[in-house]
Amino acid sequence: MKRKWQLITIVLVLTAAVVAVIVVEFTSTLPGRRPSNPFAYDIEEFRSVDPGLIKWKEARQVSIDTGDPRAIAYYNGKIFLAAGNELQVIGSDWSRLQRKTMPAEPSCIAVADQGWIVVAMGNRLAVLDSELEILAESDLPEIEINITSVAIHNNNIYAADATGRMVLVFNSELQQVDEFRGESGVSEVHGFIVPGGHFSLAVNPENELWITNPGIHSLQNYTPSGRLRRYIQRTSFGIEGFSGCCNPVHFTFLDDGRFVTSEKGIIRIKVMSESGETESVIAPPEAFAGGTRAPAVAVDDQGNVLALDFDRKMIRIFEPI
Amino acid sequence: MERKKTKSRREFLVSSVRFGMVLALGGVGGLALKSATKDQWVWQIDPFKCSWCGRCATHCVLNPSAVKCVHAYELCGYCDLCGGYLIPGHSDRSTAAENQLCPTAAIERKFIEEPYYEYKINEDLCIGCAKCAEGCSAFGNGSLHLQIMHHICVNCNECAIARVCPSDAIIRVRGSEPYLMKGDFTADGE
Amino acid sequence: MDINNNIKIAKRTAVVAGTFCLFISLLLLLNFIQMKSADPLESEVLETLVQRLSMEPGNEQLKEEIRQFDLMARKAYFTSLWQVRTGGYLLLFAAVILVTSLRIYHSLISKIEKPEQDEEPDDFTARTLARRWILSGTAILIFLALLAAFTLTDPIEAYIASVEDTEEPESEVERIEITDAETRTEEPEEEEVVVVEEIAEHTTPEPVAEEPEVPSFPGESTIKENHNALRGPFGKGIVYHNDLPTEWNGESGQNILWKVPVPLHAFSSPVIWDNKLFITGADENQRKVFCFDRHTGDLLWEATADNIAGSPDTPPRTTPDTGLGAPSSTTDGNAVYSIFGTGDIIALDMEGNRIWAKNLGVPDNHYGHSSSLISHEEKLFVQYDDLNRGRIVCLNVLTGEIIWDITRDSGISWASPILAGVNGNYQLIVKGNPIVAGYDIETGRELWTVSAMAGEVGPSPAFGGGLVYAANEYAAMVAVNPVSGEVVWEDNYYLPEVSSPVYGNGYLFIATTYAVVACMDAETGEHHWEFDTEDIFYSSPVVAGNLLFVTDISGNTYIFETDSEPNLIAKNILGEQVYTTPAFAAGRIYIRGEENLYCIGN
Amino acid sequence: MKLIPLITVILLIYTAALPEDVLAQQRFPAPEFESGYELPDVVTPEPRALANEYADVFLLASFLLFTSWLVIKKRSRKWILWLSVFALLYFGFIRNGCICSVGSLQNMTLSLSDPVYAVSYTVIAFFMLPLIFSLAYGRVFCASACPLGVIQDLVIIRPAKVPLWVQKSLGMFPFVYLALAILYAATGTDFIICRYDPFVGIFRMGAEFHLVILGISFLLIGMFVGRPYCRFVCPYGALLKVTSLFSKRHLSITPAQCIKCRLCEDSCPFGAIEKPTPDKLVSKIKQRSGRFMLYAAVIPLLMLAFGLAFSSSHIFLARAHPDVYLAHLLINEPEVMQDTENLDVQTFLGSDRTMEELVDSAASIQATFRTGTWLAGAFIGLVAGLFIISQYIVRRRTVFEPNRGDCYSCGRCMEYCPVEK
Repeated sequence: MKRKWQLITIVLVLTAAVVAVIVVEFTSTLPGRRPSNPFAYDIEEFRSVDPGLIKWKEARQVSIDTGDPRAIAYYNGKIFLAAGNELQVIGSDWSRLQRKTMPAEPSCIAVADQGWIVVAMGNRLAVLDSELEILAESDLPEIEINITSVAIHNNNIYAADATGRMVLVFNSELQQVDEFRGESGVSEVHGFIVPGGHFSLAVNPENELWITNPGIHSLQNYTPSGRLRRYIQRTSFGIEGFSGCCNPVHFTFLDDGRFVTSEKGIIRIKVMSESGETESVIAPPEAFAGGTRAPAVAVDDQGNVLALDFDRKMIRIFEPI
Repeated sequence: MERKKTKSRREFLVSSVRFGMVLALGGVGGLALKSATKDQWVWQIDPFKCSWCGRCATHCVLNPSAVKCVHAYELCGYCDLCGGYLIPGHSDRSTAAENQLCPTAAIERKFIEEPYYEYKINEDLCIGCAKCAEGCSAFGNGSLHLQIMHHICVNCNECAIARVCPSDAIIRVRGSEPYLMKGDFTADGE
Repeated sequence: MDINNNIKIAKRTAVVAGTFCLFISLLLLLNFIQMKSADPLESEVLETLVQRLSMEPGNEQLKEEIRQFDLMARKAYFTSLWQVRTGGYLLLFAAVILVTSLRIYHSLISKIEKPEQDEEPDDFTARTLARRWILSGTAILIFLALLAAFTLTDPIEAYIASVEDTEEPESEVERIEITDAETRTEEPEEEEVVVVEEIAEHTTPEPVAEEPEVPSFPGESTIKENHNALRGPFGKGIVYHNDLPTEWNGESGQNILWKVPVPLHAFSSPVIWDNKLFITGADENQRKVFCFDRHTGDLLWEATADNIAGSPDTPPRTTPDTGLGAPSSTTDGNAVYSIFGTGDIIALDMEGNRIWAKNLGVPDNHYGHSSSLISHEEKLFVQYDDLNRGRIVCLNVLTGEIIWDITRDSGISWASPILAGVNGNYQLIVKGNPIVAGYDIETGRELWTVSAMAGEVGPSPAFGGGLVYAANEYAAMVAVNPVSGEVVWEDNYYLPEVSSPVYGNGYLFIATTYAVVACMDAETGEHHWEFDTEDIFYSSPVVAGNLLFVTDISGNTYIFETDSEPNLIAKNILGEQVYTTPAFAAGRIYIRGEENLYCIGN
Repeated sequence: MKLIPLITVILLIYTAALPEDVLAQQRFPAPEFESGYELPDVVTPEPRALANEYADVFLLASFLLFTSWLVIKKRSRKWILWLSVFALLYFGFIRNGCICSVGSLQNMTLSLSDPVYAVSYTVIAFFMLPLIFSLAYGRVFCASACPLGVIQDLVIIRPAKVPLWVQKSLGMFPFVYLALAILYAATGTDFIICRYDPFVGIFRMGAEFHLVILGISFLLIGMFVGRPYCRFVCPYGALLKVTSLFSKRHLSITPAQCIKCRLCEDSCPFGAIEKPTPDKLVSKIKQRSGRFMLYAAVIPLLMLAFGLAFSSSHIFLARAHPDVYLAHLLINEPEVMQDTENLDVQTFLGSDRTMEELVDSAASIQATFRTGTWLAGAFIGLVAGLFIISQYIVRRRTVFEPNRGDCYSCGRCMEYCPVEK
């Protein structure tokens, strides 16, 4: 009889153990009740920005109701926007003045002082006049070309080819006149390294041609013939520089020649002095929560920064405080 | 006599119930056959949904996990400053332990040529914690990512990681295409 | 003596193995606790050391310390893994020995000792107890369920209610929409027509008023002006044009306005919207959609269905009489939708730009997929039967997303769906083997089904005079009331194999593969007449006004009056083989032959 | 686990395009190396070959066939034992206990309830074969093909006799478990049978801690109570029990005429041997035939009561679904959104899903549960009713024979029968 009760006790205890284990396991794996990540990699500290540095505020968001936005440029009171396979011209009152369907999806736009517009579409280029008439159009000879940025400098068109890691130079008839790979005698400055498919160039108010060398987190100034003149290089995980594969992704200039840079990975837009110091932050990473792509940037006549948010399909306007 | 009668009645009842069950079983099987596939199903991680929560390392029924980091080399920038290899705030870009992000030192860094470095995963050491994948996605191209390695995975009927995955990144895929490697599984285009 | 000895051995083995088991379990438990409490890989010590290093980056001694510690930690981790694995095997081994020796021990002593006999309640008491316990168990279960119900209120309902009350918090950021400079006064549809003509004439890129963002869908009257699907509007085989040419000759060129070679062969039929005519073509290597100016025959654009996710590298095997391009496209004026035998489905805008494309899964079809598309507003219907199951998929025309996807109680077929207006709503009428059924276009719910078909079902259903007609060779011809699902009449004398039946002015017409055109009474099924022709029919007959157009595979088009007598108006020769169904527009007939596309008009 | 979304996602990957930025990034060419370095190949080992899966099915079928022969014709406990050891080694330790027939029940359920979820032919075979054999020859699957059953069978050392009433009343639990397992599988919530499969941790030689504890506890219980999981938990066993009750042929204790020597009486560790019916019992039951009618009439009421009770607790049961739980959590405790350590909440907040979508999904799951719990409740009510009225059914039995529902065809009793020798 004693044995029997012993047995019953053992069985009951074990059964209780089984039930307890199941209940504990079940409740501890409910969503929101699960343990946190033991291997947490805290990149939050790199995402947070000293509020004192944020000297810009977001004033407006303009939603783009047509196709996927792809590129933005600003010239003389007008916004040039590539959306879907269209080129659109948008006036200062946010009315759409003109629109034109391009033969392929535009990838980047540049507008020059004469009012002519250069649109790159992957491996093709087109020159349009202010009425959006196509003046010249080119199929570039090699298919292995991916133009990620164009700029107009001294009446020549400079196109950054991210696949070939070189800058192609065309005249206004779209005949290729030159190309260069950014190699120079300076030992620590390598030719263009484009590890992530983002390669950008722009002309500053002093009419200098600046090109990114994103693999080494550098902004480089070249002569029109492709000779390196000077550069700034800032590699850092923090706000003071650029990090990762391919940054900055896009950049442009404020009227006084300071850089506006846009970065991927930890998405942020910031202002850098000509000597490469981070001066202020236009948009901290929180502004792009959930986004994945570095916004394209342009600067308008009032010195506001227009950021093209690809994920949310809108133009976001940041004003200095 | 009466016994026999009840017995035969009973037998008739039993066999008709049995026949009904056979029919029901056949029906269920037939219905299931309609949506059945020849292929087997295996678990795999959709790298585009992965949020690097670290549960692949802690919740797999195997220890160490069947989830390993893989490297899609064609996406890698071969950078010197690798967000998946170096800890933030590293003192220099060397292979020294104090600079390595990987808790088990499973990433091997190899100099190729100026300025390129190769990063290779040592599968035996990798525990699938996703630290490097998170770093690579935050700072780099996202070429380091997690996959379930099928020579290790026991292909549970219900994947213990999938149950706790916060971003539903673990899905069943056909056994004939068991990997969702970045760089080759989105063969779509314009 | 011997037994006692064995008992002793078994007992001792059991004791040793048991102790060993306990010992290993204890070690494993210790290991587990240790790993839980201090994971060597994520040790805080290492973290603080690294943090210190970032303060004093040059400290070589600190670096050395970190390296040492890191090495130790990893060693500890991998050692513990090894311990768990080895411990597990040892434990298993010991457990096997323990169990075996215990079993032997017990089997030996049970022969000596008599197992103690417990007082058992008798059977009847046991049954009573069991009944009571089951009853109390059920009571407890019900009680627990009710307890759970009463202690837990559904937060979802309350939440949904509260969300409806609260408004979105206003953002500080001003939100703007881009507006168009010109304001529109006219209806977009009419405007579109004007614009197209302008561009055709001048080619000045006038600032064009933009299309509405969500395209408006054409109404019934607009659809009737066009030929938007296989067998015309709604796929019924009835077209709404009266001034059609009745005489032509493809060999002499009489009434042939233009004739262009078909760029890529396929068995799909042309569809028309406004000035555009669409056909598809396909072979092993390419799947294409072609758009022609239907007035001039100029090829306006062509688009290739490639680079589609899920599309097979090698297309499925098909027979030459079906191929990969058998299904016809459909269009709603905003876009043209095409499907191919690979399962690729593609939506192109009227300029040939891809809107979306997807693969519905490679069809398992021994001839090749051939069901044509049809759409209604934002829904695109795909009859997607294959050897695995009968299936209908409804896609969103704007995005290609699946709206509904149903499996039907039928097998493979090659027929195409049609839309029938029943009681003010549209029903999707779909054939299959062995069913004819009507589906609610909103949900895909099966509204009625009649099982009357058999074999390989090719002809599409017809609709007219309030009845649905379905016929198939080796099966039957049925007329079904789509409201009640009742079979009104049934016949099995004239049955088509490929060509679909058509309703016209109270008659039902059938073109067979034994070269007979037959006319029946649509209401009763009474046979009116039959007409022997020279060749067999693949192309489906089409009714326009009081005329019936039907083309045999030699390319001869017979035109009859829709009457109870066989009044042959004309027999026109095209001069090449025709497997497709012609498309009709005001004053024009478009026929896709094996080689050429013809425009016929006076 | 959200099975249904998981599976639809696969289809999406096959059909839909990914965001273009992803593509743009993906397509990017690697650097050109001057040193002639070539990109290494990524090693992606193939999963287990399909042929092996079919071999498993074949093996299972052979096991069942062989066991049936051993049970019915050869009547050898020893052979059954050795066969079962082999089954344990193969299906348990080598194949890691996955997939087994017990778990396949859920795959089948999900495939019937979710048209997008596809099962493989192997799974269907694993589900069907034991049931078919059970209809033909009784629970031969439990005897020597099911690794879960075998491992318990092997550790039986000193089987205690479980009182009849305990066995009868606890015997209802597998049906409750079955109803819950089907409910959760059909709603795409979870595969609870797999989740709490006690022996899989042992088969894999290491698993999560709780699974090991579960397994060891069951084995320890199993030393004194024969096959505790099979008898009081296993939901697939519940199905087998029903099919086996109507099996065509079945193991018999004696090869010929029972001589009522009572030698086999205590041989069964599972209490599955029916003794000759005492006349007293028959007369007592006969007196209470009114009760039988009463309880039979009560069954619909029981079904209704259970259906009502269960469906009123559908929200509680639906909380096992991660979507529902997360929605409830976020509504009831909005402060968790500030908890940066809470991975699930943070991942949800960072994802594309909006709160509305989550709440909608949760609401629709709850609606499914409302119907599901009604059905599950009614089923449990029916089973309870049948269990109760079965207490008033008695068959006049003059010999010792196995209870077809409870017998695992292990063959122990055959050893004791003197008629054999």
